[in-house]
Amino acid sequence: MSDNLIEVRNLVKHFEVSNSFFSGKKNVVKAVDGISFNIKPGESLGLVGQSGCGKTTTARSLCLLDPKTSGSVNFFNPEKQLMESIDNIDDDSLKIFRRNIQMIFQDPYESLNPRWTIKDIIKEPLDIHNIGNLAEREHTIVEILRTVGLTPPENYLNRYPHEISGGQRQRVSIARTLVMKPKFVICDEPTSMLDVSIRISIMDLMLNLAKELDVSYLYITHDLAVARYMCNRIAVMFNGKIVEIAETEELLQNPIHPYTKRLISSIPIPDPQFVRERYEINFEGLDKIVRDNPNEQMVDIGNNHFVATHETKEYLIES
Amino acid sequence: MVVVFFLFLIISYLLFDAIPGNAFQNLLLNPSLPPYAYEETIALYGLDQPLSVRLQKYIVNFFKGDLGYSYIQFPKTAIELIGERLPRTLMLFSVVNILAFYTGFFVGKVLAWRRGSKSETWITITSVFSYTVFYPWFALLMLWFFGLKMGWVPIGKFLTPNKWYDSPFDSDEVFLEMIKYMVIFSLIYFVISILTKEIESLTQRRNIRLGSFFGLIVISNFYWNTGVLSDMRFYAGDIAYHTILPVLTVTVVAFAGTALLTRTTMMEVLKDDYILTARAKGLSQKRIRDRHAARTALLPVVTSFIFTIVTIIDGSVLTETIFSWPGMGQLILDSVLREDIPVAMATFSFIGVFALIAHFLADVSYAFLDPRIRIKSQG
Amino acid sequence: MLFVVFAMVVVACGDTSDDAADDVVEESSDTTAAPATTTAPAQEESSSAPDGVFKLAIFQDPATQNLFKWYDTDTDAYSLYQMTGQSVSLFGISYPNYTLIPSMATELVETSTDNGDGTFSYTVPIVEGYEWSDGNPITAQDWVFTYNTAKGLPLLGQWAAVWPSNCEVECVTNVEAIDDYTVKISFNYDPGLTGWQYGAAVAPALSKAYWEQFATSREDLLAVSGAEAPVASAFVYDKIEQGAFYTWTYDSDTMYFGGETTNYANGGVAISQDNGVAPAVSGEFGDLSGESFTYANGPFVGQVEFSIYNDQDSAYLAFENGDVDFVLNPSGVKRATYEKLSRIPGTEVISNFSNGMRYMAFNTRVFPGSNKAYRQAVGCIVDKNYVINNVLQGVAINMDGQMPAALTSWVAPVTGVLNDCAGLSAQEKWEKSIQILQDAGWQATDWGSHPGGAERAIAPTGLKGPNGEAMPENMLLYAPGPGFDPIRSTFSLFVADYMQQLGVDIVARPTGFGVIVDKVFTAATCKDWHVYMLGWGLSAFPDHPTNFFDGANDTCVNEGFNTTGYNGPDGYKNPEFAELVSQFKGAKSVSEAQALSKKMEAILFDDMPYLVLVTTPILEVYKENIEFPFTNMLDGLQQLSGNPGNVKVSD
Amino acid sequence: MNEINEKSELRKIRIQSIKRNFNLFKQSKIGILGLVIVFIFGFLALLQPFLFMTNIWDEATYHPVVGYDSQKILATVVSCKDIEYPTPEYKTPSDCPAADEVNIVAVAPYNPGIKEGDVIEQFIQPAPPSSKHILGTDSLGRDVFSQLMEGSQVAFVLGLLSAIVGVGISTLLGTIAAYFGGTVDAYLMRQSDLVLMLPTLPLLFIISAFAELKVWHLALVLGIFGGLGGSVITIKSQALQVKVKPFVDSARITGGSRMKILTSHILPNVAPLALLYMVFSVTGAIASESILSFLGLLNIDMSWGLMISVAQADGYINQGMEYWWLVIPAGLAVTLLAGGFYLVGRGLDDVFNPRLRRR
Amino acid sequence: MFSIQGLEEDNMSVVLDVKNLSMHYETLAGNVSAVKDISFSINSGESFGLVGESGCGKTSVAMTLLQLQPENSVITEGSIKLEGKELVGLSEDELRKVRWDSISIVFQGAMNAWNPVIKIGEQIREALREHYPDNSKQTNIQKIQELFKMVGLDDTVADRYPHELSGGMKQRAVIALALSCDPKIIIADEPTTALDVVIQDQILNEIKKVQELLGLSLIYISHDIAVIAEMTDKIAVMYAGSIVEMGPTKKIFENPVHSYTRALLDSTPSIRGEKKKLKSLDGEPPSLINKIDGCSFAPRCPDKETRCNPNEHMRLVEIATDHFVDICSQGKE
Repeated sequence: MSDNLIEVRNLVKHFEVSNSFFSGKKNVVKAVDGISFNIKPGESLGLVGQSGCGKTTTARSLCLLDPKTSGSVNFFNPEKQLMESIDNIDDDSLKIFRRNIQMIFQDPYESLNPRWTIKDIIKEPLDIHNIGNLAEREHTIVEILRTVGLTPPENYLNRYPHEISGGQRQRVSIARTLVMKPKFVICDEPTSMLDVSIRISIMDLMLNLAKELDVSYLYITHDLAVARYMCNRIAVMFNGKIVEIAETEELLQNPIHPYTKRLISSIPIPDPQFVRERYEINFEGLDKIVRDNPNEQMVDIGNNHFVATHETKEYLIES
Repeated sequence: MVVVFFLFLIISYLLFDAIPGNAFQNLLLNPSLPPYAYEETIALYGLDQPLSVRLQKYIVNFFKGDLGYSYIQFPKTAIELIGERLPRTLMLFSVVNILAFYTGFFVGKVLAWRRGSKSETWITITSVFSYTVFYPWFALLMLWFFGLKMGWVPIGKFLTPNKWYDSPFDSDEVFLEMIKYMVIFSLIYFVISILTKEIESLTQRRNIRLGSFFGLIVISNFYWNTGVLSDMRFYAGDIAYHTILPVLTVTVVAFAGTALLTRTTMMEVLKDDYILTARAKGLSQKRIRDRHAARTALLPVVTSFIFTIVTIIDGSVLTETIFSWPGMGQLILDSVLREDIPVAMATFSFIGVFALIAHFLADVSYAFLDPRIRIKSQG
Repeated sequence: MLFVVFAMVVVACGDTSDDAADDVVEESSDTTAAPATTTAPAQEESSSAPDGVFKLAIFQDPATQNLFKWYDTDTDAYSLYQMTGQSVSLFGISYPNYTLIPSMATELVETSTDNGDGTFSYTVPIVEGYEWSDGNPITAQDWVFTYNTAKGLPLLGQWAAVWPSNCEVECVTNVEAIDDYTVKISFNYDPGLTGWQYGAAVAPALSKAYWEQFATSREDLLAVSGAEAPVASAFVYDKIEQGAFYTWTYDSDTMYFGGETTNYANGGVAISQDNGVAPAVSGEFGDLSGESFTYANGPFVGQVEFSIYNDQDSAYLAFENGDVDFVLNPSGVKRATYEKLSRIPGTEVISNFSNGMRYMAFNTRVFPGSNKAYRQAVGCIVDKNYVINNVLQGVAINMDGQMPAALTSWVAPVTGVLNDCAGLSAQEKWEKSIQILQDAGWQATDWGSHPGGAERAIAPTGLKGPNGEAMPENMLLYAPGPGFDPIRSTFSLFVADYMQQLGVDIVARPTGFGVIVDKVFTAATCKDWHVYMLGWGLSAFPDHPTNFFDGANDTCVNEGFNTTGYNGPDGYKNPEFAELVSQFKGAKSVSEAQALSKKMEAILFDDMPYLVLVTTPILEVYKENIEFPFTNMLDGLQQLSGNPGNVKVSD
Repeated sequence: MNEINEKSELRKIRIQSIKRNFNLFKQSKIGILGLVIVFIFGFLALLQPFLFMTNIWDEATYHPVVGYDSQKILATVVSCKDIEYPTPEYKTPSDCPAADEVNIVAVAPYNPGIKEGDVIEQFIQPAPPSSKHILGTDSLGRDVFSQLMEGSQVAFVLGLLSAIVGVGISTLLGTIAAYFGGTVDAYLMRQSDLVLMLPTLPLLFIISAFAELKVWHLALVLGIFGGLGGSVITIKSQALQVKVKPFVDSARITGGSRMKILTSHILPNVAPLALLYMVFSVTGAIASESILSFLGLLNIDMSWGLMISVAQADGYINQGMEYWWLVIPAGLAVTLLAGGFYLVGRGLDDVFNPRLRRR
Repeated sequence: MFSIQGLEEDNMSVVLDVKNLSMHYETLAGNVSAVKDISFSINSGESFGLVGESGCGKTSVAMTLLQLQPENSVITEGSIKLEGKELVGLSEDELRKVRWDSISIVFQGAMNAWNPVIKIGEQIREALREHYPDNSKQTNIQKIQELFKMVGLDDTVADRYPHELSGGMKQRAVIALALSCDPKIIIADEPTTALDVVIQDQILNEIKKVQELLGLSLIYISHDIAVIAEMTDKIAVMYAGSIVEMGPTKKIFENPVHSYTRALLDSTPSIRGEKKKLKSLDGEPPSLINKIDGCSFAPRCPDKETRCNPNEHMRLVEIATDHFVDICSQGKE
């Protein structure tokens, strides 16, 4: 199994929400309810689902932004050449982990500190990890700006985020993310707030960089079309659980789980001639059955295609 | 909260204790008084004991409900003194605050609505200066101008002595009766407003409300003509006459805070999409302003207003002094300056409790006004 | 919403107020016409009760109407203003000339009896037939009761001064009634003017009949409101509206009604009173041969109204507006207001000297305050006249000795450095001061020089005391801030500057009044200060130097509990002076006391523990429709609480 | 070389951004008005030491506290009795005494034996405005204009110091509370509740009773109480908003230490609001000082409140407009400077708060 | 100026006719020309799509149609005729009568379209009251219930506050609100942008259903060409304030003529068909503050060399029946 870059087993994240204004009684919201997946080096996995299904929570738990409730996450420590758990990690390994995992956020307007220049923003990870001397850092920054297509870099170094456009900002975000050459990057809908014409260039950039720098992505999106463009494999998430996971084309051609089908059927097609098949499913019923079978296992139906096994046919409503 | 209050008590006591001198220092200034008289006096009041002992005793007694006797006005208790002063302060400042709130809210509303116009700029500047005006100076000028120069209003005090020579009532009774009346009146009007909420036609709704308001005024006329109130009416009128200038002065200063806050929140609200929706719906400007923008902007304004109510008593010190209106503010000032620790402590803890209640009220009113919180609280 | 309601109420009531006001006016005239119906059996003569209301403004809600309480811990002047009738005393003081006269005593008993056991007694006959307003006679029992109550409960505060009963020091050992109309008061020493005439003989006695029922404990006694207490004056309490106003109404049973008082220039007084209730009195006191002025005794008003204004400025605005006739202000009206009001039609103005002083005290316990030459040098260089006449122009009057100028017969001639330095130029004063220091053996590295004229002197450096004592650094001159008292504040700045020219490292530090008092009157900090400025209000009998400078009273020496008398903050000690003090206390006649006082003053002029600065005039204003029998007196009309008993009101 | 170039370029960028921001600020008329007011008083505050140092003003005459300028005239003593006006000499009661006359009641208490018709040497104190004293002198012969300038120094020192201290404290505590949350937050919030419970003005009375309270002591006290009170809550809520911004998350993922995140990410982004608060709290500090001085509770040498207090102590305040130079300039100064700061704050808020921006 | 031929012939069914509309915003930095010389018309029952990237002026067009543009905007020329009635220049009171009664709008971000402190039902009744002042309460409530049924909400929603509803429900309620006064035209301004795909699908469905049911005209504004493809009969592609191509949806998708239209189509990922390499467009949209001479798309045009005519002013020409294309991309021939 050590050919994986990251292994997630039964990741669970619960939130306590105080439900009453006066009493302070707390309710538990199971945002992520036991999900497992692996990512191999160079691979990108799409995590697809509706808003509120736990995609972002998964991402935040993975990169230690929020502590997970239970489950294990192992990552490949390139210096020790072995898989290491992120729990009880020692400081050195944590540093390596920090260096190798990064995240790109959705909103290009909020993800850069408005008070810092582009140079400072990109330099921050280098400063934190104390990589290279000052001149080297400078050099690295110029290089990475060029890599993400912000040329000439000198034009950007001393500018503030509000002085550049949304697409450029997202490029800066990518530059900041990649400046330490991480092995694994979590992308939380990085293009959903960009315009169509710019979106593709950012996605292309990310794809190219993945090849060039040998980066793996966990790509979070609700748009299967985007996921298809970006990912090798897609995991479909529903109410905190992964219900189906397969190679991209396999999943799109041969969806098994009703939720996957519903999801695919709702993607509009840029072709006025084409009339979509529409599915409607009983979300409440599906929700119930997912909740009632917390220990449901995924089964492999071949082609590296895993599906949650609960009996779901009855919740499918043909339309 | 109890812990906070407890700490509040301790801190206040320590502060009072740290003031140089004590309540009986004046005795030292009588050159023919033998020093033992002073020593005996402070010993009797326990002031010679170490601070820790006194503090402990005070706290224990406090939680037993015994706030102690006034040093200066011995043997009146601190609670008696507050009970005597409170209605007057309540009367004056409830009127001021309601008035200041409504004018402030209205002015703020108009300011935000007329954003960018010349009048907006000028009214804003005026409001800012009336907000920051050097209050005692301003109050004295008002007193001089309206009281002396124009002679429209009485100078100071809350009554005209010669009208009260034979009054069968204490002024406090009259104050209480007036407060009672105002509360009843507004409650009834409030209930009417709620009941008429369901009337679909807007003009009809307005007419009914207006009608019932005048109806209430007619009824109040009867009310003040019944039984003992018909005698009291005259005295209540005298007090009301004396409230005009202080109310006017404080309102001029106090409305601006609300106006400026309303202006800010309302400007924020005006950026919200539902204002656009409301315009798209074809609603009239006034209705959008009042029903949509102002209604939503009301939330933070009310909350902050409730917090400022706490400062009523606090801020009333100057007003009450200049307008010779002996209420809580003067009690605080006197007791602090003359180091009448039990009374000062009592007024401070009264304000503290009042602040706690206001915090609570602010939460409740926020929940009442903001359904987003209200539903949560029921759930 | 509520406001509208409120406005409507105002309007509604405004409509009806005219009728209602008429009603009240009628009612009130009824009440004033027959006030006695509730208080005493109606008497036909009372229908002749005078008309008119005398309206006074006071600045503070009286804390109590209970005189026992006032003497206990409430030292506030405003409270006393409206309680003066509650007590009687054996002797009284005749204003305006400050003469001692009998009050309840039939004669001025001025000789004591030696009882042989170390105690001395005065036996005083009391006028028979006078009654409290509740009809009970005023008898010797009232004195006995008052003294025993103060001693027995015990009452605190000022009772120790008016009826001293702590016999570890000088005290009144006993008050007994020989019969109903003779009271015998015994002391454990042979008291002079201080202890007797201006002490026990003017001490208050309250009605036993009324107060006895409450005198079970201090708490009970002080808890009594006092508004119902019988009085021995022309007025009884009528309406008390806490925080707003108090009224007195004419008491038909008044014991003072009509008659005449004649004050003679040489101090004699003739009084005749006969109101048909009390027995006729025709007293003649002292030497009655000089020039005289006579006034008729009141009361001439039916009602006295004390209105409470919490702010002086608004009180004077109300005065200007005609709401009140007289502002009862212990410090008088401010100068500018006085001048302004004087020009307003219908206003009368009066100015009098006040019985008080502002002074600067040296701490004579610590160097350099302990050095006489230093004090003298400071006294010499400070050009009070410049500060008073130029800077403070118009708000203060120079004062050198301890006695206010108005007490002419007490004022001692200025001697010592103050005399020597008077009228010198700034340069001469500086040179003289330096000379004083040099003569006393002070040393300096450089004595500096004076460039002459209005220039500042170049101060000496390295000043050292005669025994080589180093001058303390960073000394502070404590004085109230300009917001509390501009006079002292200004003086402190100038005095500090003069002292700096003498090479003293001192700055004026504006300090809270309470802070100064706390610092200089507390034994623990008695050596922590160098100079301060405060003021004294003085009593009718000018015995204050004995209190101020009696070395035996030093807080420091006795470390706290001081049983002998006043805590002298200055720490001044001089055996010669102490001897004079004890003689003064035993002095039985005014002339003897005055002679001693002048001797004491001479010592003080030389020793200079205090640098007396100024006194201020008391300015007062009243409405023209008010007529006072006399307005010329020390401390002004406020001394007599506005003299409501003799005031006339016309329309 | 490169370093220097970059620095100068950075500076240029800063200057540009300041310019741009100022251009934006210029939009707000009220903000500009406020700024003008603040600058005028700032100028006054600086002008006075300049005048003294260059000896244009002589300290003995113009010093705001111990300066003294005796202006004497020879005046005839007259009696301004309440007689029927107009009289041949005077039209209205306020014309008596005329410029070269003095009312006998004003001088008699200090000059026993004075008679009508005497000619005496009279000091004019307070003297009305003249070319020498453009705002006249006060009752102690001190130059009012100089006092006004001294007062603006006091107001600036007090206002700015207390604002800086207060906002410094509340920013620090607010961000700490927001960032650490949990017990730290709970403690800090209770603490600010506690401070909010203390009534401001009476508290200041108490504090002013302590020994030797100088202006900067008062500034510290006002700052500390202001800083511990309500603004902590506001700053905290702002910091909470910043805390959840993705760039903070980025820094955390990268492994930035708490201290670093707090100081380099959260604080700078809370700073604009803090600055705004600072401008507003200057207003409160100036008002507090003036009220304390006015009530005579503060023992300092000079301030605007004290100027009015002294005018009041001598009875000039309730004289309407007759002695306006003693009452109006100082009272207006307090109002204007406090209002000026407030207007600047409002202007900043209007222009830089995106929720309020008009365009 | 010129007018669009061919549409004027069947004037009877034209509900909305916009001619040569230009407007700009006055800002500190200068005037922002948000809409430049735009003309289009909509027939009754027709659905018209307005597609373009953010900042291209689509929303400004929508706002101008209702005369809801912000204070600092100025309509420099052009006319908007609603059933022959000119809207430009009407007073606020006259406009109030037109709004909602004739044209209603579904805004972007349904989350914010509701006043958070007023109940949903009350907010709809408010519009009814304004336009049908004589209705009884009962009538209004009934009407609301009908509307709710139509958009698939139950009656209880009327008594709830906005925050108690999910995003999808709120958007449905917004549609009900838009329908409440029986308008002729509904403008849907990116009604599904903030929603995820499944909800978007449902809402699109709902809008389509209602439009067909009531025979309304629909102006659908979106940046998502895929959604537009599904929703509309006719589209106009906007770039930098101008329409660059306009025509029946099918025609344009079959035969996109303008380079920008093609770029848009090429950059839209799809789950159908071959996974192909998408083409991106270099550069950023031009700032509208500066006056642009010639073709504003020229700097980004991928076919600059071959087809573009960069010096030509942008204006539409009809290249086939009902198919209008910006003249700049007509090549150099």
